[in-house]
Order: sequence, then structure tokens, then C-alpha cells
Amino acid sequence: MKLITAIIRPFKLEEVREALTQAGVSGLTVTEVKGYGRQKGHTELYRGAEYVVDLLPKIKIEAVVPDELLERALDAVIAGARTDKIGDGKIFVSAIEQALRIRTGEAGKDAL
Amino acid sequence: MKLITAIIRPFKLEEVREALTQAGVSGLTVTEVKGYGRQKGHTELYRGAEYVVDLLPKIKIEAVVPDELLERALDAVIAGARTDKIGDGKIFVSAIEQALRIRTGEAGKDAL
Amino acid sequence: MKLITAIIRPFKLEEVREALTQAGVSGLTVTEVKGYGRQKGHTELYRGAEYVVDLLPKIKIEAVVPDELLERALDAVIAGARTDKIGDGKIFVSAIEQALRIRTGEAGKDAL
Amino acid sequence: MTILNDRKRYLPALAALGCGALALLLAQHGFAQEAAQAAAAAPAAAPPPPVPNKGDVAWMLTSTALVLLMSVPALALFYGGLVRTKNMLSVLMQVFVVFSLISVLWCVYGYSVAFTEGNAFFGGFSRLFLNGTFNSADGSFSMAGTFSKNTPLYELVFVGFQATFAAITVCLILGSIVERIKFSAVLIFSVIWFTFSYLPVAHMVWFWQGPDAYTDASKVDALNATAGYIWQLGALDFAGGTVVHINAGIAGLVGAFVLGKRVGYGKEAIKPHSLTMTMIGASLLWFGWFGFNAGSALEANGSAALAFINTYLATACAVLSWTFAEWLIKGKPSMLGAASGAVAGLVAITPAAGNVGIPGAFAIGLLAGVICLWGVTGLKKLIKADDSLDVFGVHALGGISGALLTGIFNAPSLGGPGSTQDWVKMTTGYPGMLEQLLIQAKAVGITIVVTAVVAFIAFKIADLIVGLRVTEEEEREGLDISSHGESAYDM
Amino acid sequence: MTILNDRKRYLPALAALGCGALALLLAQHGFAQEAAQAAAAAPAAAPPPPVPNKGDVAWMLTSTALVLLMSVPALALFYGGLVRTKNMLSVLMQVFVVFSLISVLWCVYGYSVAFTEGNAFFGGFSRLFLNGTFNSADGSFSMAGTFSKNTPLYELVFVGFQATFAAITVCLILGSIVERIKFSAVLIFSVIWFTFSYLPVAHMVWFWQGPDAYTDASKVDALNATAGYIWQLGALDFAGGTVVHINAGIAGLVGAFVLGKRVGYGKEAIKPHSLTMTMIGASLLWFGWFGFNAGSALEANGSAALAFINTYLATACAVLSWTFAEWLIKGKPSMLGAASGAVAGLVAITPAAGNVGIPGAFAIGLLAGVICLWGVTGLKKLIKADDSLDVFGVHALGGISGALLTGIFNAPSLGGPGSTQDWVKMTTGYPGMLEQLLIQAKAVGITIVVTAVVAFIAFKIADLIVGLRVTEEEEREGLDISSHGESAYDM
Amino acid sequence: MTILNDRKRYLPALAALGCGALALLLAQHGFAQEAAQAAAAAPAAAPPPPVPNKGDVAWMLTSTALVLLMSVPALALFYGGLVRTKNMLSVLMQVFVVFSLISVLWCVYGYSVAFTEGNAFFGGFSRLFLNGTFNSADGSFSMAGTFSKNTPLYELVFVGFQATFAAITVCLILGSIVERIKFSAVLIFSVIWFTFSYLPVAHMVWFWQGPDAYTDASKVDALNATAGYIWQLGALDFAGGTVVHINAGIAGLVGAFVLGKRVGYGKEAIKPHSLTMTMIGASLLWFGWFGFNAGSALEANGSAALAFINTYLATACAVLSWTFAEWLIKGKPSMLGAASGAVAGLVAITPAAGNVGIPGAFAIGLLAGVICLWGVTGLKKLIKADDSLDVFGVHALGGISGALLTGIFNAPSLGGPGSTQDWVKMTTGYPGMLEQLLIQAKAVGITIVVTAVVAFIAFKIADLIVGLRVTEEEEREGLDISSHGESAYDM
Ligand SMILES: Nc1ncnc2c1ncn2[C@@H]1O[C@H](COP(=O)(O)OP(=O)(O)O)[C@@H](O)[C@H]1O
Ligand SMILES: Nc1ncnc2c1ncn2[C@@H]1O[C@H](COP(=O)(O)OP(=O)(O)O)[C@@H](O)[C@H]1O
Ligand SMILES: Nc1ncnc2c1ncn2[C@@H]1O[C@H](COP(=O)(O)OP(=O)(O)O)[C@@H](O)[C@H]1O
Repeated sequence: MKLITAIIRPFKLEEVREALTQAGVSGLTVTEVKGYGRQKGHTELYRGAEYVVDLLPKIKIEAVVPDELLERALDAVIAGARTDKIGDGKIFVSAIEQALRIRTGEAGKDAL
Repeated sequence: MKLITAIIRPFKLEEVREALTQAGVSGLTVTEVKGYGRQKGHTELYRGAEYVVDLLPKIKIEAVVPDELLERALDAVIAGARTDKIGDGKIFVSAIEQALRIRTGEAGKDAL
Repeated sequence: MKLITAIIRPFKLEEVREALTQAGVSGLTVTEVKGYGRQKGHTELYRGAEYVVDLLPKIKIEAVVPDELLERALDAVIAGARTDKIGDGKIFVSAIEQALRIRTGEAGKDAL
Repeated sequence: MTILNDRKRYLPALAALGCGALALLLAQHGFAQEAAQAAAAAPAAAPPPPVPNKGDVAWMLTSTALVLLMSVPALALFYGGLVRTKNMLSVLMQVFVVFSLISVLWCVYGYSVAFTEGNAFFGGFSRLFLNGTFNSADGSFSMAGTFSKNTPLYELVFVGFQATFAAITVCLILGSIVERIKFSAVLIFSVIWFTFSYLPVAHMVWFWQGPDAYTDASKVDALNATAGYIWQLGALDFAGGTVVHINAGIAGLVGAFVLGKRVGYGKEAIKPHSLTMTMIGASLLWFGWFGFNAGSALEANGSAALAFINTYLATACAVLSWTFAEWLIKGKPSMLGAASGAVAGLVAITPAAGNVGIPGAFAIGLLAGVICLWGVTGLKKLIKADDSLDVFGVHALGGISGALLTGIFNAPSLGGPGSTQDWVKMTTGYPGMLEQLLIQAKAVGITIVVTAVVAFIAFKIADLIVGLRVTEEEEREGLDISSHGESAYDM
Repeated sequence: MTILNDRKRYLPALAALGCGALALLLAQHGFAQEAAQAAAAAPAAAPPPPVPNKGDVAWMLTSTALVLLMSVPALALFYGGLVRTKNMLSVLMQVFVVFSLISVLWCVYGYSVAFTEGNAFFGGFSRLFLNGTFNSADGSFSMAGTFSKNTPLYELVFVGFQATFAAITVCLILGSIVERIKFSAVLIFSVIWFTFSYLPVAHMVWFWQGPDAYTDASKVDALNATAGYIWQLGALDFAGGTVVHINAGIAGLVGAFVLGKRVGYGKEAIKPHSLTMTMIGASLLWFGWFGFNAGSALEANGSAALAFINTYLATACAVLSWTFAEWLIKGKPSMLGAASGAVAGLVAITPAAGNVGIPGAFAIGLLAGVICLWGVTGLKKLIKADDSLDVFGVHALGGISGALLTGIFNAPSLGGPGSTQDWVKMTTGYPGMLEQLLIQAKAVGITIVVTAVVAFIAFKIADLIVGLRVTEEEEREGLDISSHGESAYDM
Repeated sequence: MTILNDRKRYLPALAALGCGALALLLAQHGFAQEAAQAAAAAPAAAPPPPVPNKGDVAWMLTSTALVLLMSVPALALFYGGLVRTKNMLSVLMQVFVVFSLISVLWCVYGYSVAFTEGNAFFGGFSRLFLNGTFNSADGSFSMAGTFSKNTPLYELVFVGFQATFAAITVCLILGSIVERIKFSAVLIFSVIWFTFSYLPVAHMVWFWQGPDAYTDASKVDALNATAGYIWQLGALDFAGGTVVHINAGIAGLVGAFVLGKRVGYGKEAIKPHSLTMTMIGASLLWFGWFGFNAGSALEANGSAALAFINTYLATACAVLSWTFAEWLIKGKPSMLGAASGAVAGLVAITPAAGNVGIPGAFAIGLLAGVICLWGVTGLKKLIKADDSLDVFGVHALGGISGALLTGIFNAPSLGGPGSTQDWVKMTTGYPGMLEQLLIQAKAVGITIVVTAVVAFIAFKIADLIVGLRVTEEEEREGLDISSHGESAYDM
């Protein structure tokens, strides 16, 4: 099993979720994060105090998928998240050794 | 060392934390997340606009444990988080190559 | 490629981010989390109800770096986050099998 | 499941029916009124009624608006800030709708039952739908009495002012039962309790014929006999220690017992989701309470001025005494403590407002802060009910303390104004400390019994009809989503 | 890009210039006034003008402050809570600055154009910069009339009261166009629409010579001829059903059409970010509306009392009818529904406040809740515009319903007071239901046409000068950061 | 550590002792009063005192409630929104408790020291515990003078109105020292500064014998000699430019210097946690300020009307000038700017409210926005103190500008009303622009010196007793948890 971690633009969440469901991914977990990278931030001014904000709001999607679904899932994320402008985000893939469903105790692919 | 990532119901946090502590886990990190899976969401209605909300509030617990503690820790999470209803959540296990304690620079199991 | 996951004190975020940038890390993702560990929490009192709060606010930084940058990046985090008091936090290192840039489809180190 | 759903649907359908019936009634009423006006046209040839002083009208309209503000948004925010995020809207909603519901019922029959002549416990039905307050034939308004002779007020102003009292009282109860009660149960309970506890207690304490009726010593006994039972006893309740706070506080406690504890109570941390909102609520309560207390003088006169400064001073004293006592006992002074102290002071000074002097305000304020702090900590532990937002500890306890202390500090020897003993000659006096204290205690006792019994029955009836509590799953999910289909925040 | 940037910079520069010009004008004005005062000194030898009743002054100052509160913060919060976090400040800012801008323009020329004699559509320029309201030579104040004879009010009080009406009306429109409009476009639109829609409609509906001018039957026709066009028709609008709500509601709808939908509208979930704020806003609107409606009596008299209780009762009724109807139809009663019901009731009772009796308040309130619920659900779907915060569904629809129902429930046979038919003898009457309804419909129609045309042109002009919408990227990022360089929350 | 802890515990214990002492005093007072009343009974045979006009009473009670609202919750929210989440409650708490503390002290001795006869700098002790304001023996109230002859007001109303002024002034200072000061230090500072800066400045500026005392030209000099020092100079301060804003603004600056900067200041981003709250606060300040300024007329008369419209207009002007200036200079107009502009305008118009005409309101408003914008940007950088929420830049600078501009625009040639020159004949005049400007400057100068010195000493004393700052660790954790054991939000 693989863990897909995708950092995307917040307003793309719905599209990516749908694309992943279409691709056969049965579940995922979403976190609000802040991202720092190439994309330029903005300036905020509060009376005399000026701040450059370069941590931008992003959404992190984590989905554990069986190996055979990996490619399709990656394509789905890209299809759903792409706008072709700097800041579209990244996808990271890592290995998951074990997965368990708490409710039933099922393990491995069955747990997803 | 292993990273245990558990997605659980928010109100189970306290029980899981206690169970893990009992099991010998010395530390953990908690994140508020939203989860999508088999559990049915709900409908929200704001004047004329109706939305189906299927991202539900969940809690993600991350704990890095020495290999020998893994089994006990997994049992602890399940014991603390289980309600036997859909949406109880998942546990994922992955490998951690290195752990460091920032304060002392200790590494490996000593850092946990 | 490696994923560096650092749990640090919130007010150290800016220093760590700068240190990492200096070390050559090009991007990172930040999450607000709550941490449980050795550091003592505090007590809150609302009329008659007293609660011991031992989940403390922490910041989680995740940065995927090429292998050759790992050591420098770890040093950078420690340099930026250390106060020598309990609760400074941890760093965990794990393997990343693949990285993709959504905008361009670039893969591997080029995607970072 | 289907039956439950049906029951759910049943209530609004019934309400819709009610609206229809109301519309019909109103149509009839229009014609009925015409007839009434024709009849009234004849005696209209009498000398023109005295005109209200515009300063009084200005002050009473302002006061009424201020008391409305005390419910929406002040009380709603004070309470709402104390619950968890997932139940925020349910609290705001309960307060908003109960306030509206009682206000409408007040105009339909409540005012008539509370403030027209009947027996010593209930009034009559002559003012149903506020019939007769405005004469559309000649554009004239009926007048209500005040506490001074020849100082009338538009009855409609009095109706509005008192409507806000009735409505906020029922809303106060909600604090004991939030985070688990069904919305439909709230409405059913509210209607029953309002009708059979609020209205009779208000009638008993506040109904009398007004000063202008007392033209002659010979009439006094007959007039007194038409007044409310507690008024006849000679109890002092300037702005609602018994009628509002004890009444609501005891009903809340009964509710907490009948409903049982919230899921997770005592095990999970149930923390206020926004003390900022609670502080805004407490502050607006303080602000609005000037209308509540000083408005209860019914005139912009010296009594209003006294009630005003007492309301100000006692509250500030209670903030300090709660804060310092908490600091001493618990080690840290808390914002929630200061805000709670303010409310405690306001509650306790309510029956006393125009009935005590400056020394009374100091004493009542300082004591209220400490007593109610004990109410929400020590006493609360003894009672073992999940009185969620401490309606009993603050409103009942503060109300009782205030009612009794009013009896003491009303004494001219302690700087108090005494009370009017002779409404013909308008002379004041003080029956003696023990005597007055006993009268006050009786008023308190009667109120407690009435409200406890009625509240218990009302909750039981609501339970029978729709059930009192949401399911455990709904409670876990939060009432905002499960009962109202919304979220308070999306940030 | 550079041109755009230049345009951006251009506007504040222009504004700065404006300020300078204003300063110069003021300096001149100082001297001009001196001269005027010298001239005025002679007739000052006439008998001293009647003095305003202090009760009226107290009430009208209070009312004015209440109406200010309705815009900042009430309306701003009601609207702000309904948008997404990223646009919260832009809403607060638009309301805050538009309110200030219109208030200033009101004092510069608005009051003069609306409330001095001119023709039936526009007033004159005799009160530019409020010239002549305070005579610094002898410390005397000019007087405004009320609806009673010999009951003057300081004209400055009337100026202030009416200023808050003008300002809130323009702010109401914003609800239709938030989350995408450029701040500079908002300001340009506001100035144009205020000048060419608000001012003439206010003049047409509310300008007349006041009761004291009507000393003799022979003068009546000549005096009437100087009044506003709609006033001459005999239309009833107690506190602004046409002038405020229909005027703003239609302009909003036009804006929604001209601007187009928000990015993601209909596809993404666009949820209210804080219904808590919306509830606070709605509650404060209710509170402040007592100033709006009961203050429109211009005195602390029976008419104010009637307007007050009607405002209270109709609103409570609308909360109930919206809540129960939604419960019945959608399955769950929502807090946003209850709050929207309150606003619907307030809007609908506005033209009726002092013009109907208690039966009218019941009926208008109950109907308004249901009508506006349909406005924001059924009707909204038909219209297919992104009227973001339902200004049309609540304010236009509620205003139209209220205006028409005022015509009906004004009838003495339905408990209404009728209206003054003869200002010399001060007698009231009622022209008949069909007649009054027709007059009301005409007033509504004229208002709709004027505001629709002016709003369309004003938006087009703003589009030409600075462009109406922010870029899609800015809209995605949120106006708080892109237009104002701030974030509402950092929690 | 133990000692520190002991010190911490020491303060509330002391306070508790204080409460006890107070209780004793009150008991005594009860009896003392009885005696006093017996004595007073004899001269009570004199003709009955004139009765206050109910319109005035209505307006002044309303105004007092409005000024209370300005502190809790308005100022608390305005300030609270600007700090970080972790310090939110500490700000709310400091304002809430300091407001209460000063209000109580006002009734204990403050009112007496400020508003009874003594010397030109301090008053006397005849009104300790408000002794003599209400006579419980005969139910009569003592009267305070206004600015018109034969127009008394219940002294208790004046006491309450002025109490809110004293209390808010001390609260204003808090803005400079939040996010790092110990709660106990706040309280100690407050008591000292209130006693030795607020009370004498209030006495110097506002104490005089009232118009009714000026019955005869021969008495004028003797009467004037009993007035406050700055009053004798002829300084104009309608509602507290010197007494409130300069007084507080300078004290705040001193505090910022003495305390030092917040940890991380200039390095970390210290951003407002909720500009929504700040906007609500600013709006409620505007609303409440009508009570502050127009209430300072002490009557519902023309002067109140003038003060009202000026307060409205100048504020709107300042919103515009700040907004446009910021837009021009910084590229974007901000909500915080608009809100700050409102406060700047309100501060600057405070001394001027009833002392200038419409042209003055325009000018002062437009200027205030620009001046204070510079105060919180350019000037702030020069000063290099961490005046956290810009109390100096807005209140001191705005207050000084307003005080001086009042001297100018008071001129009848610039539309101003001038001032009463002869209290016997009640004639007005204007000493000349340079003269008046000089007088104003003197008043400003004296106030600055008094408050700077007293503030410095008061902070040093607090430092000696309990220490001024929390530990760095506590500051990092946030004062909400470390000082008060609570969190503002749990969402
Ligand atoms: N090396 C990295 N490790 C973890 N997250 C990263 C890394 N680089 C970028 N990110 C995340 O991806 C987001 C987008 O990256 P950015 O460089 O701005 O644009 P792009 O994805 O188009 O190259 C960042 O905001 C950050 O959240
Ligand atoms: N494949 C997955 N990858 C990551 N998170 C998942 C995955 N599937 C489920 N989850 C998380 O687990 C939660 C519970 O899953 P769900 O399917 O609703 O119930 P159950 O755990 O009982 O099967 C989801 O809300 C989601 O947060
Ligand atoms: N085993 C663990 N797994 C995951 N996170 C941990 C673990 N142990 C500690 N942490 C995180 O690190 C933070 C700091 O740990 P703590 O034990 O308090 O201090 P220190 O890092 O100085 O040893 C915790 O608050 C928690 O967020």
C-alpha cells in the first residue's frame, strides 16, 4: 500500500476528491495547512506594521491506496488540481506497511 | 521505529491518548482533520442553497514508537477508538528512519 | 528523497523556516497541531469545572528534501528550534518514494 | 423511526394550523373591534384623558428596546459562548425563537392574563389580542398607570415593556437544558411554563389597580383585594427578582434534573467555545439591564435615577467581589468569573433596584458576587445536576439573595426609600426589618413552589408529546447540524 | 497593468482633492454664513420660535443613534457573517465607508436636495453644508416640523436622523454585490445612485411643508403642490418601505445582474463563515429598528408607541412564520431562517409601523416570513441572478409586500389609524381599500422604475471608470487580502 | 518563587479585607446618614426644589448607559481584536475589572474629590459614598446643575454619567500596556493614577458652581475662584479632550516606555487576531459616543443636538480622510484604517462637540483622520516605544488636535457658538482666536504634565509592589492561560 500526500490549492479540493473517488479511492483525509514554496505571498499592513506573508493556505490530502491503484490515483490528483500556475502543489508518495480498520480490525487492503 | 497514524472520532481522543500512554507510548501529536470515507455525511441548508457535507471532522493521532511497542500500541488505539459503527477510522503504519530530540540532539529510540 | 517531519514550538516557526531556506530547502508545509509529551500542560478553570490541558499547541513542519540535503536540513531545524527547555520537539525522518509537481508533472528531485 | 419523523413533522404543521387560526381570529377581531369602538365612541365625550409625559415615553421606549437587546443578542451570546461550537446555533436559535414565541403569545393572551383584573392568581381575558389598547375609530390610546398619580403611560408602551420581561424569563431557563434538548420540546415546554408559571407569578406580584384608583381611604381594601396575591402581602420586587430570576432559575434546575446530564459530562472536557461571545453577552446584559431595572420605575423620575445608579454600582461591586474571591480561593481571577459576577450582581439588584439606597447597592453587589461564586462551585457540587450554564447558581440563588436583601436594605435606617404605605396620600414607610424579611421570604417561597411544580409538569408533557432529548448520536454530532442543519462557523 | 494601477491611484487622489476643495468651501462658508447671519439678525426680532419638547429630543437623538447602529455594526455583521472568511473585512469595510461617505454627502448636499422645496422630484440647494441650521450669531437653531402642530424639532436632529436613513439604504444594496466588486466601484456607484435615486425618491415620498404651514383651507392646494410627487398621491410610507427597502432591493438585483455571478457560484459550497455574526447583526437590527420605525413618528407620542409595538410584534411573528414554514417544507428549522425571518418582518412592517393597528402587525409579520422565505428559495431560483445575500428576496419583496399591506391594514375597519386627510383641521380618514392599495402600488411602481434605471446607469458608469469586478485571482484569494491588505482573523 | 506567590496571594487578600472594611463603613454610614437626615429635615421645610425635566432625565440615563457600553464591551472589543488570540481574555478582563473598580471607587470617593468644592485642584469629601444624594428620610434627591438656569438634574444621574467617564479613561490607558503587564499591576496602577491624575484633572477642567449660583455680578469673582483651575482659565472641553483623551493617551505612552516592548516585538508578526471584533468595537464606540458627547450637554436641548450631529459628521469625515489618505500613501485602504479613522474623529470632536458649528465638524473630522494616521505610522516610528494599540497616536494626538481646533472653530465667524462669557446674564462671546488657542494650549500642557508625572510614579509603585511584567515564558504562553487560567476560544 502507498500513502499519497497531495498539497493542493484550497478551492481545488472538491475536484480532486471527485477525481480520486472516480479513480476508485475509497477514502481520504484532509488537513488545512500552510505552504511555503515558489509561489509569491502577499503583504499585510496593520497601521504602522507591515508583514510579508509567504505561508499560503493550502489543503493537504492523504490517501492510502493499494499499489495497483497508485498510478490512476496520481493522475486523478493532477487532473483535479492543475491550473498551470505556480503554486499548484506537490504530490508525495511513500510506503505504508500496515493498514487497519478500527471498527472491524480488518487489515491490509481490506481495511481501506 | 514505526509511525502510527490513526484517524479517529474526535470524542475518542481522550480515551485513545490514555490507552496509548498506558501502553507505554511517551508522546504523540494530534491534528484536526476532515475525513471522507464510507460514513455518511449530512446536509446543510442556507436559505436556498443546499450542500451535502461528506467531509466529517476527525482527529489524526501520530505517534512514533519503537518497533517492540508497535503491537501493543495498535491494540491500544483500537481499544480506545472502537464504537463498532461506520466511521471509527483507520490506523496506518509506516517506517521511520530516524528520530531526533531537538532539545538534546538525542537520536533513535532515545529521542522518543 | 526524505520527508523531514519536525514538531516545534509555535513561536520558532519563523526561525526554522529561515534556517531551512538558508540550508537550501525550497519548500515546506506547515500544520498547526497539538502535542503531548514530557512538557507539562496547564490547568483551566471554568466556574466549577477544572480541566488539565496537556495537549499543547505545536507546529508541524514537513519538508521533502533530496537525500544529500538531509543532514544540513536537520541541523537547520535544530538550530532554529532549540531553546533547551522541555518541549522543544522532535524531528522524524522517513523515505519518500516519489515526488511530483502538479503544475508541470515533473517528478523526483526536480519536483521539489 | 418513521413515527419519530412524523412527530417531528407534526409540530410545524400544527404551528401552521395555529397561524391560520390566528389569521381567522384576526379577521373576526377586526370586526369585533369596530363594534367595540362604536360602543366606546359614546363615553369618548368625557374629558380628554391625561397625556403621557414625553420624557416618560422616550425613556420607556428606550428601556423596552434595551430589554429586548438583553435577550437577543445579549443572553443568547452569554449562553452561546459557554457551549461547544457544535451547539452554538442551537442556543442562539432557542433563544431567538422562544423570545419571539413568548412575545407573540404575550400579545395574544399573556398580557391580558397577567395584567388585567381577575382573581389574585390569574387575570382576565379583556385584552386578548391587545384588544382595546388602540381605538382605530378615534385614534385614541388607552392608558396604563405608573407609580405616581396623574402620570399615565400609553398602555401599549407598558405592554411592550412587559413583553420583553416575559420573553427573557423563559429564555433564561434554556441555560440549564442546552446541548441536549430537542427544539420541539423547548417550544412545548415554553408555552406551558409561560402560561402556568410566568403569567400567574407576574399577576401575583405586579398586578394592582394603579395609584389613580386610590382616591379615597374607604376604597383601599376593596382595591387591594383585586390585586395579585403577593402584591397584597406587601412584597417588594422592583424589576423581577421573583417573577423573573427565581421563577426561571428554579425551572431551570428542574429541567436539569428531568433531562439528565449531557453525554460525556464529568468525563470529557466541556469547555466554553468562545468566552469572547460570553463577555459581549454579559456586557450587553449590563447595558440592557438599565432598561430592565430603571425602566421598571415606569417614569424618567428620581426612582429611575436611583434604580439606575444602583444597577450600575451593585454590578461593579459584584464583579470585584467575585473576581477577588476567585483569585483568593482558586489562585487566578478569570474573565468568565468577572462576567459571571456582573450577571450575579445584576440579578441580585433587580428586586432591589429602586427599593434600596446606595448602601444597599454596595452591600447587595458585594454579597452577590461571593454568594453566586459559591453557587456555581460549592453548591453546584452538592446538587449534582447538570445545570449546564448555572441558571440555578446565578439566577435562582442571586434572585433569592436579592429578594431577601431588598427586604433589609429597603429600611430607611439603612439608606433605603421604604415603600408606599398609603396610596391615597402617597406616604411611604417601612414595616420593620423582620416583618419585611418575612414577607419577602413568603414571596420567594410561593414562587419556588409554583415554578417547580409547573416546570416539572411542563417538561413531562413535552416528553410525552415529542420526547425531551435528542439521540446520543445527534448529541455527539452537535445540535447545530442534527437539529438545524447548519454550522455556526466555517472559517 | 500600469493603467489599471494608475486608475487605482487616481481615485484616492481625486478624493484628496475633494477634501481640499471642501476645506476651501468651508472657509468661504464661514464668511458666507456670517453675512447670512447678519441678514437673519433683523427678522430675529420676531417672537421667539416654539421650543422643542425635551422628551421628543431625547427620543429622536436616541433613535438616530439606534439607526446608526443598524448600519455599523448591525448590517455589516448580518452581511459579513454570510460571506466567506476571506471576504469578511471587505464587507465590513464597504458598509463602514459607504455609510460614512453617504453621511458626509448628506450634510454637503443630500439633505438639501431631499428635504427643501424645489419641484415634485428634487429639492433645492438652500441647505448646502447644512447652511442655516445653526445661527452662530445668536446661538439659535432652525426648526423642522413634525406631524403635529406646534411641535417643532431642532432641524439638526431631523438632519441627523434622516442621514442615517440615506446611509443605510445605500449600504443595503451591497449585499447583492459583495465578494466580487471592486472597492472603488462601490464608492462610485454609491455616489451616483444616492444622488439620482435615493434623493429624488426620498423627496417624492417624504417632502412636504409640515403641519404648521396648513393654517387655512385656502392654502392647502398650493402647499400640496410644493410637496413630493408620491406624497401628493397620498401614499403611506411610515419609515421607508419605498424609500429604503424597495429602492435598495431593486438596485441590488440590478447590480447582481450587471456584475454576474461569483466565481464558483453553483459549483463550490459558498457557506456563511459565521452565522454567529449574522445572528448578532439580525438582533442588533431588530434593536436599532425601533429607532428607525418608532423614531419616524418624530415625537415620543402615541404614534411612536404604536410603531414601536408593531415593530416588535410583526418581527416576532415573522420569525415564527419563517421558522415553522421552513420546518414544514425543508424538514429542519434553521437559525439563519429565524434571523432572516426577523429581518423580513422588520422590512415589511417598516412602511406600516405607525400606519396600522395590532391586527395589521400580526398579519404583516406572519405573511412577511412566508413571502420572503419563498423569495430566497423559490423566487430566487426563477431569477437566476447571484443576488448574493438576498437583498431582493428580503428587502425588495418584503418592502413591496409591506407597502401594499400598509394600504390594506391602514383601514380603521381592520384596526388601522387611517391617515390625516385634512392638515388644517387635523382630521383622519381612509380613502377606501382599493383606492389606497392603488396609490400604494403606484408608489411602489415609480420607485422600482427610478431605482432600476439609475442603478443600471450607475453600475455602468462605475464599470467605465474603474471596472466593476476584481480579477478572478483576486476573487479566489479573497477581497480582504487583495483589496484591503488584511485578514479578518488570525486565530 | 514562594515570595512571588505570596505576593500574588497578598493582593486579593488585601482586597477582601477592603471589602470587609467597606461593609463596616457602610454600616456606620447607615447610621451616620440617619443622623444627617434628621439634621437635614429642618431646612427641608424650604420651598420644594425645582424638578428635573423628564426629557433631560430620559436623555441622560440613556447617555450614561451608552457611555458604559463604550467600555464594556466596545473598547474591550476594539482593543481585544487587535491583540493575539492568546491574550484576548486578558484584555477583556483588564477592561472589565478596571471599569468596575474605578466605577466603585468613583462612588466611594472619586465623585466627591472631582465634583465638590475644595481648592482649584482637588475637591472635598462631602460626598464620600455618595452621602447626601438621596435622603431616605423624606425620599428626596439632591440636584446637580446643568448649563442652563433653573434646569436641575438629579445629582445621582450626574454621578452615574461622570462615573462612566472616569472608568473609561483609565481603561483607555490599557491599550499601551497589554500583552505583557501583570493583572495585579494593572489594578494598582489604576487606583493610583485615577486618584492623582484623573480626579484632579477632572476637577480642574469641569468643576464649577453651576449657573444658578451666578445670580449677581458681584458674586462672580468669588464663585469663579472656587472653580477648577483650568475652568478658571476659560478652557473649552465639551466632553473630555483633556480630561479623558490626552490624560489617558499620555499615561499610556509613559506606560509603554516604562514597561518596555513585548517579547518578539519588531521580529515576529504580531497581528490582530480578529479585526471583526475591532470593527464591532469601533462601531459600538461610535454609537456610545453619542451619549458621551451629546450627553455632555446635560440636557436634551439644542446644544445636545449640535454635539450629536457634530459627533456624527466629524467621525464620518475622519473615516473618509483616513481611508483615502491610506489608500493614496500605502496603496490599499484598510478596514482597520477606517475603524481607526472613526475613533480618531470621535476623539478629536470630543472637546469640540457642542463648542463648534458644522464647519468645525467638517474640518476637525477631516484633519483628525490624517493627523492620527500619521500618529500611528510616521510619529510612531520616531517614538520607538511599543505603544501596543496606539493609545498615544490616536487618543493623545487626536485629543490635542481636537482641543486646539476647538479653540479655533469655536469662533462665531467660523460657525461656532462661542462660549458663555457672563453666567449672570447668560451671554455668549468669543475672546479671539489667538487668546482662545492659548488658553486651550495651556489646558493641554497642564494635563500632559500632570498625567505624565503621575503615570510614571504610579507605574513605578506598581513595579515595586508586585512587579510590572509577567515572565517571558508566561508572555509566550499568553496571558489568558498564564494569568487567568482560561482560553478565549475552543473552536
Ligand atoms: N519540498 C517540499 N516539501 C514539502 N512541501 C512542499 C515542498 N515544496 C513545496 N511544498 C508545498 O507545495 C506548495 C506549492 O509549492 P510551490 O513551490 O509554491 O509551487 P509549485 O508546486 O507550483 O512548484 C507549497 O506551498 C508547499 O505547501
Ligand atoms: N484510504 C484512506 N486513506 C486515508 N484516510 C482514509 C482512507 N479511508 C478512510 N480514511 C479515513 O478514515 C475515516 C473513516 O473511514 P470510513 O470509511 O468512514 O469508516 P470506517 O473506518 O469505519 O471504514 C475517514 O473519514 C477518513 O478520514
Ligand atoms: N513519540 C512521539 N510521536 C509523535 N510525536 C511526539 C512523540 N513524542 C513527542 N512528540 C511531539 O513532540 C512534542 C515535544 O515532546 P516533549 O516530550 O514534550 O518534549 P521534548 O521534545 O523536549 O522531549 C510533543 O508535544 C509532541 O507533539
